[in-house]
Amino acid sequence: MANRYSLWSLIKNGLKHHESWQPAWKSPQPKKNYDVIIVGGGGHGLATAYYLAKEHGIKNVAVLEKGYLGGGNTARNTTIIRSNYLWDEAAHLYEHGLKLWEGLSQDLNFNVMFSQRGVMNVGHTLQDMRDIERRANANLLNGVDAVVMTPQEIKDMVPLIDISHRTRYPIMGASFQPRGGVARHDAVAWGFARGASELGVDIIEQCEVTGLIIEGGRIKGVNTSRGDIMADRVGCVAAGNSSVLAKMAGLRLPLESHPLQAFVSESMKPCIDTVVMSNAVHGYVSQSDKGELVIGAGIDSYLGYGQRGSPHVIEHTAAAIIEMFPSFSRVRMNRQWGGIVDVSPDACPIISKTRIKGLYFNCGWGTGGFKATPGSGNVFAHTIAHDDPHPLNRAFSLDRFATGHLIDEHGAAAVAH
Amino acid sequence: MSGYRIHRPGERINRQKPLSFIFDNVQYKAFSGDTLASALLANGVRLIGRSFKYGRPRGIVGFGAEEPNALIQLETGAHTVPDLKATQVELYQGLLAGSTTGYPSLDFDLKGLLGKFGRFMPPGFYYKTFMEPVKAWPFYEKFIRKAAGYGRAPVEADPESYDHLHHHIDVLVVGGGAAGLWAATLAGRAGLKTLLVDEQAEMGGWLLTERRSRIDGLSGMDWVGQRLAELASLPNVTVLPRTTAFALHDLNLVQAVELLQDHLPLTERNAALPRQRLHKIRAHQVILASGAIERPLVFGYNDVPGVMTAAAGHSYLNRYGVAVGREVLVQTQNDAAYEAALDLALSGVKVTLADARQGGAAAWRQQALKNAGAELLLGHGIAKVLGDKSVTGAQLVKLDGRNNQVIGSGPRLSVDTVLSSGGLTSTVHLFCHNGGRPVWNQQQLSFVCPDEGRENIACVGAITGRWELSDALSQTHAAVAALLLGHGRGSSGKAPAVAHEEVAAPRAIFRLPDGKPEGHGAKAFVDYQNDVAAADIHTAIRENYRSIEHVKRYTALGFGTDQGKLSNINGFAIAAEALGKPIAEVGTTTYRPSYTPVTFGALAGPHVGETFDPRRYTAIHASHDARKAEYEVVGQWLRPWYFPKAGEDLHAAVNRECLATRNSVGVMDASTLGKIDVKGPDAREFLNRIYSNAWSKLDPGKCRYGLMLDENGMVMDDGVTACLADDHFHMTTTTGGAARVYSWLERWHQTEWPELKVRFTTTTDHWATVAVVGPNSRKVLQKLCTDIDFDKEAFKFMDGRTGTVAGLPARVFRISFSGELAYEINVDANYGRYMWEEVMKAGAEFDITPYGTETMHVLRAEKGFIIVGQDTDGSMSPNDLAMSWAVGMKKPFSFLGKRSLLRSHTAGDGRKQLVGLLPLDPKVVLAEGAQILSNTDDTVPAAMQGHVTSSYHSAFLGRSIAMAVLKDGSKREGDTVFVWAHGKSVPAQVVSSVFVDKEGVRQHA
Amino acid sequence: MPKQGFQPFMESPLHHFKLDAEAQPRRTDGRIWCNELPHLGYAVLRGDTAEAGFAQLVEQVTGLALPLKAGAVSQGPQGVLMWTSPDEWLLVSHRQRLADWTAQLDAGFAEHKLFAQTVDSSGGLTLAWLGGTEHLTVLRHLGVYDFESIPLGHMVSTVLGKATVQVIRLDTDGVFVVFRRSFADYVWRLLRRAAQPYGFAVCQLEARSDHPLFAQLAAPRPSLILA
Amino acid sequence: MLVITCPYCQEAREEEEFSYAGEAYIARPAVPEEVDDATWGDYVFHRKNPRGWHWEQWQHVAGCRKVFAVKRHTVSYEIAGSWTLADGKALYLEEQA
Ligand SMILES: Cc1cc2nc3c(=O)[nH]c(=O)nc-3n(C[C@H](O)[C@H](O)[C@H](O)COP(=O)(O)OP(=O)(O)OC[C@H]3O[C@@H](n4cnc5c(N)ncnc54)[C@H](O)[C@@H]3O)c2cc1C
Ligand SMILES: NC(=O)c1ccc[n+]([C@@H]2O[C@H](COP(=O)([O-])OP(=O)(O)OC[C@H]3O[C@@H](n4cnc5c(N)ncnc54)[C@H](O)[C@@H]3O)[C@@H](O)[C@H]2O)c1
Ligand SMILES: Cc1cc2nc3c(=O)[nH]c(=O)nc-3n(C[C@H](O)[C@H](O)[C@H](O)COP(=O)(O)O)c2cc1C
Ligand SMILES: [Zn+2]
Repeated sequence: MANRYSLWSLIKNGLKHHESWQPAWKSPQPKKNYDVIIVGGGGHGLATAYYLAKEHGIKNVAVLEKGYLGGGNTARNTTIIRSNYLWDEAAHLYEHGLKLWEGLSQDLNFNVMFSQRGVMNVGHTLQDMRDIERRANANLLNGVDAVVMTPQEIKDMVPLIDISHRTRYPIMGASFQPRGGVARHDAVAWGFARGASELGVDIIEQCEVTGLIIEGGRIKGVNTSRGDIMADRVGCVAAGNSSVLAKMAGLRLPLESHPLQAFVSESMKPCIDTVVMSNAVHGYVSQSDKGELVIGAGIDSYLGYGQRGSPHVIEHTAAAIIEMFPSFSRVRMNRQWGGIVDVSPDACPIISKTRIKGLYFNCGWGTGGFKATPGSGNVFAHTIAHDDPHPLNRAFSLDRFATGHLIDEHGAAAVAH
Repeated sequence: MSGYRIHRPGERINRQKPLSFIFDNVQYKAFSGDTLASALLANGVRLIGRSFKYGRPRGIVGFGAEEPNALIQLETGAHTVPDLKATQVELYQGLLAGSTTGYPSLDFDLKGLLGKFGRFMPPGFYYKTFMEPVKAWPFYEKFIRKAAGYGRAPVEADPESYDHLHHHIDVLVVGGGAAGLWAATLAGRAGLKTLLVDEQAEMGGWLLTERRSRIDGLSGMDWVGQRLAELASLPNVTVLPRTTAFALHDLNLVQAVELLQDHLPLTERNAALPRQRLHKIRAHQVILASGAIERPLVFGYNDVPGVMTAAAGHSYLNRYGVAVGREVLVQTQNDAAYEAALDLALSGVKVTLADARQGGAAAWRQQALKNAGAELLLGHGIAKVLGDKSVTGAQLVKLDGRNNQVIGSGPRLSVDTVLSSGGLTSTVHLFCHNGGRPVWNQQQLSFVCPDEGRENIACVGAITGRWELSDALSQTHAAVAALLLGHGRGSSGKAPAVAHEEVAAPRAIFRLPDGKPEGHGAKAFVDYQNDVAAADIHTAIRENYRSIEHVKRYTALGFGTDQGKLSNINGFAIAAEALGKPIAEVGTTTYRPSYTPVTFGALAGPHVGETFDPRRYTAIHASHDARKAEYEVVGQWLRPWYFPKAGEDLHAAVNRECLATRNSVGVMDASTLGKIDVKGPDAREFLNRIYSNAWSKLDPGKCRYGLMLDENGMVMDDGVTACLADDHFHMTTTTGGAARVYSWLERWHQTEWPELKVRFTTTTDHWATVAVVGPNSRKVLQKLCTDIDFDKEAFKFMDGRTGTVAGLPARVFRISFSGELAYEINVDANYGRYMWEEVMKAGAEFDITPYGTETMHVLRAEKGFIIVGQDTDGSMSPNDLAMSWAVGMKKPFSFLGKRSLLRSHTAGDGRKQLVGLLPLDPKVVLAEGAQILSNTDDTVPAAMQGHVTSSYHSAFLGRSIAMAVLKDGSKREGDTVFVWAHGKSVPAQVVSSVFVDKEGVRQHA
Repeated sequence: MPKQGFQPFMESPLHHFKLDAEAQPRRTDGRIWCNELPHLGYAVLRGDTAEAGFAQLVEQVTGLALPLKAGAVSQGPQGVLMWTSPDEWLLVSHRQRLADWTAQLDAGFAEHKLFAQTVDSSGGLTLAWLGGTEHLTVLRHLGVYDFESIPLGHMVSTVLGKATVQVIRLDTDGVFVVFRRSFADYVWRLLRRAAQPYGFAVCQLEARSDHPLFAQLAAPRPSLILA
Repeated sequence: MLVITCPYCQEAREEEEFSYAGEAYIARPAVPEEVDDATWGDYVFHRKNPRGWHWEQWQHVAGCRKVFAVKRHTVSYEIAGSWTLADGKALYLEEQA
């Protein structure tokens, strides 16, 4: 790598007043023709391009991003990473992603600050505990780490949590995935962009795809705000905007785009060392390396492409956090924001070919796709390169909505993450 | 020690009310009316914190919401609050505060030592290192985390309360400066329901600081007094100080938080009152008068304690009677800072003013300053500040008049304080919260709100870039008059008269040059809180983080608890320069709530503790309490889980309850089941469509179990529905599904089949339901009821009757969720507990035993009955549950979910089906949630066959039983499978899921 | 205290707060005064206003004109009839009278073959009165609706916290809040919490023969109703 | 937070009184057994999900419990109007034509 990062590079550049750093990624003018176009410069799109170049030798690739790189949901998620999904297909897909996370900083030579501080899902009812047991056992048999914890063990790990019976929904236990954790969201996009760019991928920002050029049932290219760009394979990785792209191809997707909100507190000294999530009281929280509590809300009920939601959703989330952490009542919210999540009927992604030859979609990650970023890009690259799904994403094709072979993760994913 | 008290006419502190407070274990004196910041400065305290990245000494920079450095911890124990800005903390007697940074001490900080290597910590340095060796990251991270963060989270539950208040008003005015006060006056006079909020303890805004202007011939604060008196006299106007509008949402919904008691000593707070109140204001019209905030200039070592904004120095002097130094250098590029310099000079402070402009301010200002004894250096800028923990001097350079360049060296001044002013930045935040965009104004050098505002949002005063009071007020008057006209109301009065003063244009300079390439000279800070220096922005752009959002995210510019109130414009300007683009094209980052941080407590308001979520109780609850029930949370309900007798645990109690019920009679409160009255000539047809089974032939007086599917063909609810009359049904649903089903019925009826004449009314709360279960249940009922024939032929299983039980009108259904002879008695819930107690009395001779949900679960599992949500998970079709008998595939109308059952996968093989399991060792109770394997030697990833959904010890059978879903389960009866949980596997045999009374003799008894 | 023995006793949804023990004569101070009107009769009335004879029958039986406008309330000394939806009304009266009415109504509906019905909800609902100068402010603490805008003689169906309630405003003295039995504990706690800054007191409620709702508290106390 | 006018209560009310009830005027196949799996799947799962104007249903759960149609913009959240399902359908069909 021309511009390798290390402690030595920091010292060397420091001595040169940081004037010799190279661009992390290049911003070339778009070419007329590419082998593959990836629409959407979020984490998933960039990862797809990176693995196309790295693992499939397809380097004549463009990533087209309508705004700034990583400015979609990648910029606005609560960064929870875990693979403890219930159903085999989902567990294997997310575990594939988690394994990639485990070597990602080194692979990309970009520290994405993947922090395996563990993810805890607390249960408040007998049924929650049954579900926790079921999921933990399924995880263990799928090779995914899982522990079931008692309230006292929870308290030992998260001293500020209230396990008393004063609360409306007393905590009965939790599942815990030690290998889960959080990462620095922006760094993931930048790291993949840098890696892909290094391998020859063209990363083109401020380039909105406004139409898909289709002839005789085959994709030929795309219309963009910067002119037409041709390619006979196009992968759409546009998260909340996937339905808009599908419409350009005359397709409908089983997706609804909803606002999903999050907020952060002011920065504080370390006070929780893991990720705590609760389905029943509907809130989740972790603390970033910078010290702010990162808190996610539930989705707003209505469709929304506005990157903003309704304030009562945030108020409810604050109440949920206080229900679990009564002392956080005096902590303050510094900033709130929203994203657009593409929710699928079974809370599982769609990684699929379409009836238009050469047109692929990777979407439907909804409230929980950040954790899949490397895994998703990896299998999607395979799907595009071979025009055939990777074994890990075969079950996530569009045809499941016709056959009825849904992979219903709703139970395991009732709150957004 | 630099700051000191100095008497100022019109100061806002009360010298008659001295106070004392403690900061970092030292006691200091102050006055009522001080903020913590003014009091610290008055006591000469400068070093307040250490910077985020480099641990550099930091002091107070601002005087209000904009403060980036002085983040303190207030109070201790349960009352502690992290990260308050000292500039916004009103002082009270006995206040206890401390710094939040500095390890081991504020004075000697380890990070400060590390920070000396700051040149090796460019923006994003952590992305570039700490990668090797892989295993060391957790170790590095621990230090990174420790080094970050300001205050400490409280560890005790919050002892104070919060509430919400909703407003529906005509006009909300945000900001009580000159512009806001005048806007509120006009709206109030026009008779509009008006609310004026200001974050500060006192109204007046900049007039609290500025003393020279005369408005309508009055001094600024006299005019403010006049306004407040008038507003107080108008019944349609409410004025709320200490109230920050922190978010503006769609359709003018503004959230504002009022600090009701934070300014009071802890001992004087009224426990009956909330600490803070969240106002949720729907205003037809919002008038934003949130003013402007002065930004500093960016120059070398501009972060040494003692460097502040000119507006801060000015405010401390005039509002709090605190001179921030004895020898003060004021650096400016505009006229306004001359006012600060002038007032300081007039107060006896030695003042030097350096103006980046060659020509300086309007002539009259220069003259006034000179007359006051100050020294004036035109065409000068600070190259760097001298001093370490406090300013000791400054090195100046001569500036080129046009280009941002150094043309010669300047004097080295010995001063103890540096004030700087880079012009004003309009407070546009709320305007932009839901999509509004500020516009760059090159004359005023600020992003401002457009004069025309937005739909139903008017912008007045400094928020529009009107820096001169006369302009601000005349613009306010015109804008509000136009708005009132739009409401069909005239405005009364003329615009307040303020003399217009001549002003020289400010210079478009943000970063003062020091003659060296960026990055080579002294660090010049843009964002103090996140230690973002001017060079960092250049580095980011060099690395292709060119979008302003990338600059923000890569450097953390504006990411702090001040949200870049001082730093953003400077950062954008420096980025613009590095990009070679005009600032207007670079644009701003996105403004988001909160304007200033707001407590989670205020957001949650009353929805915490016992009112976090409704606790729903049945009418019989007091009886359960009296019998010492343990409760289970089911949805929002509290249901008795089991009724332990002295010394019993769950299992002992449940065994006893089960046996009592199977052998004699038990009683359960079933009131939480959803109940819906379904009536109309088309009720039957409707039920046919909504349930999977058939309803056409159910006679009045009969009950039937029904399954409800979603359109995906999966079971979503179940329950027994009784036919009361040909057109009238009493439907029951699961406890948790009641609201969903009720809505489901309404939606299908209204959207899809409005032609069907049927209506639904929820009666869940109306009926209290007592289930009397067991072989002796008939006898109990017979004792209580004379007008219903309980003979087994007259009142059969799945029959329903209305009659009188214990003297009360009742609906009695002979239905059974246990496989026993059983009746459910429904009475008006006001009589629910009476009925329960009558049943208990009548059953006493049979040792009638109350039981809870756990026993209910065991009894129904013994009989193989499912519980939706426990044995199903949204992926089970009726066939999967071995309940195809409840699917009327031949019904004429294609009921909900039917078509989905025919899809290739749903109808195919290999699905999981409900079965019974008997552990080979009858003493072993399988774990619920255990997974099922076909072989013991399966390796990971193992081929899971299904899982255990329900599992109990059956006291009646004297062994364990379980229900499970198993791949192709219906074909595997007799197989042995291995039930796996947490590494241990237990063999079990696949059996039918009916364990007790397969023939149904008991329930038909 | 509930009477034991053979006499059936009734318990209203708020009985566990033992409000009677706390109740005091109402004073005119700044406080919020509140109490439950227990054991009233409630029926949901459903019907189609387009069907000839429906409105007439209702008025004939109850003496209350069927309100046709959203939120309108018909009042008489025998009770109130409120619009809650275009085909739905809530009838509140003395329990015994309500039982008589609904029996007559249902018989009438059957006789005239009307697509109409009554559903007894007496066990499922309760009603609290909330008075004092700041009584609307208390509601403003809890609900999003613009309570001050409710015209006298109207009601609104809305939310307080997470509970659906109906707020009936007949005069400026106070409001009546109708809520479901299983949410009663929650609603009462919320009201008490919101009223706390103003002072909260439970007042004795007396039957007032001229009042559409207070009149319903009059003797005979609800006795056994045989339907 | 949205403000929605209920055509039955004839008043603008806050979002908290309503529950969102999905895309409006999705046609259920008249004879489901006669359509293929793909068509049925399309009806059950696939949605327009437009970025722009959207015809959707809301139920006034805390009020009159009626379901009605709303035409709302999914980016600006502006509401063009709300109608009873029947009234809205005529407009909707006119627009689609
Ligand atoms: C508040 C919130 C919290 C979340 N929390 C978590 C969490 O804790 N854990 C987790 O795993 N997931 C979480 N998620 C979900 C996660 O963020 C997403 O699933 C994931 O980031 C999706 O990544 P992406 O790269 O597909 O999408 P994005 O990052 O949204 O990228 C899509 C890109 O496509 C671009 N685009 C769209 N249309 C066009 C077009 N026509 N032309 C060109 N470009 C286009 C967009 O601008 C965007 O940059 C959360 C989401 C939100 C909103
Ligand atoms: N030199 C300076 O530093 C300075 C600063 C501000 C205003 N001024 C001048 O003062 C004159 C009057 O200006 P104005 O009335 O437009 O502004 P102002 O600054 O005097 O008043 C604005 C008020 O709004 C309050 N505020 C801001 N955001 C708020 C929020 N979100 N919620 C509640 N309160 C909030 C502020 O605390 C302040 O009291 C103008 O001439 C202006 O140029 C000068
Ligand atoms: C994990 C995470 C942590 C964040 N922490 C902060 C923070 O400490 N300070 C801050 O101002 N914003 C923080 N943000 C929010 C961003 O500033 C921003 O609001 C978000 O990325 C959405 O972008 P937008 O507001 O520009 O639309 C954080 C965002 C994420 C996803
Ligand atoms: Zn309505």
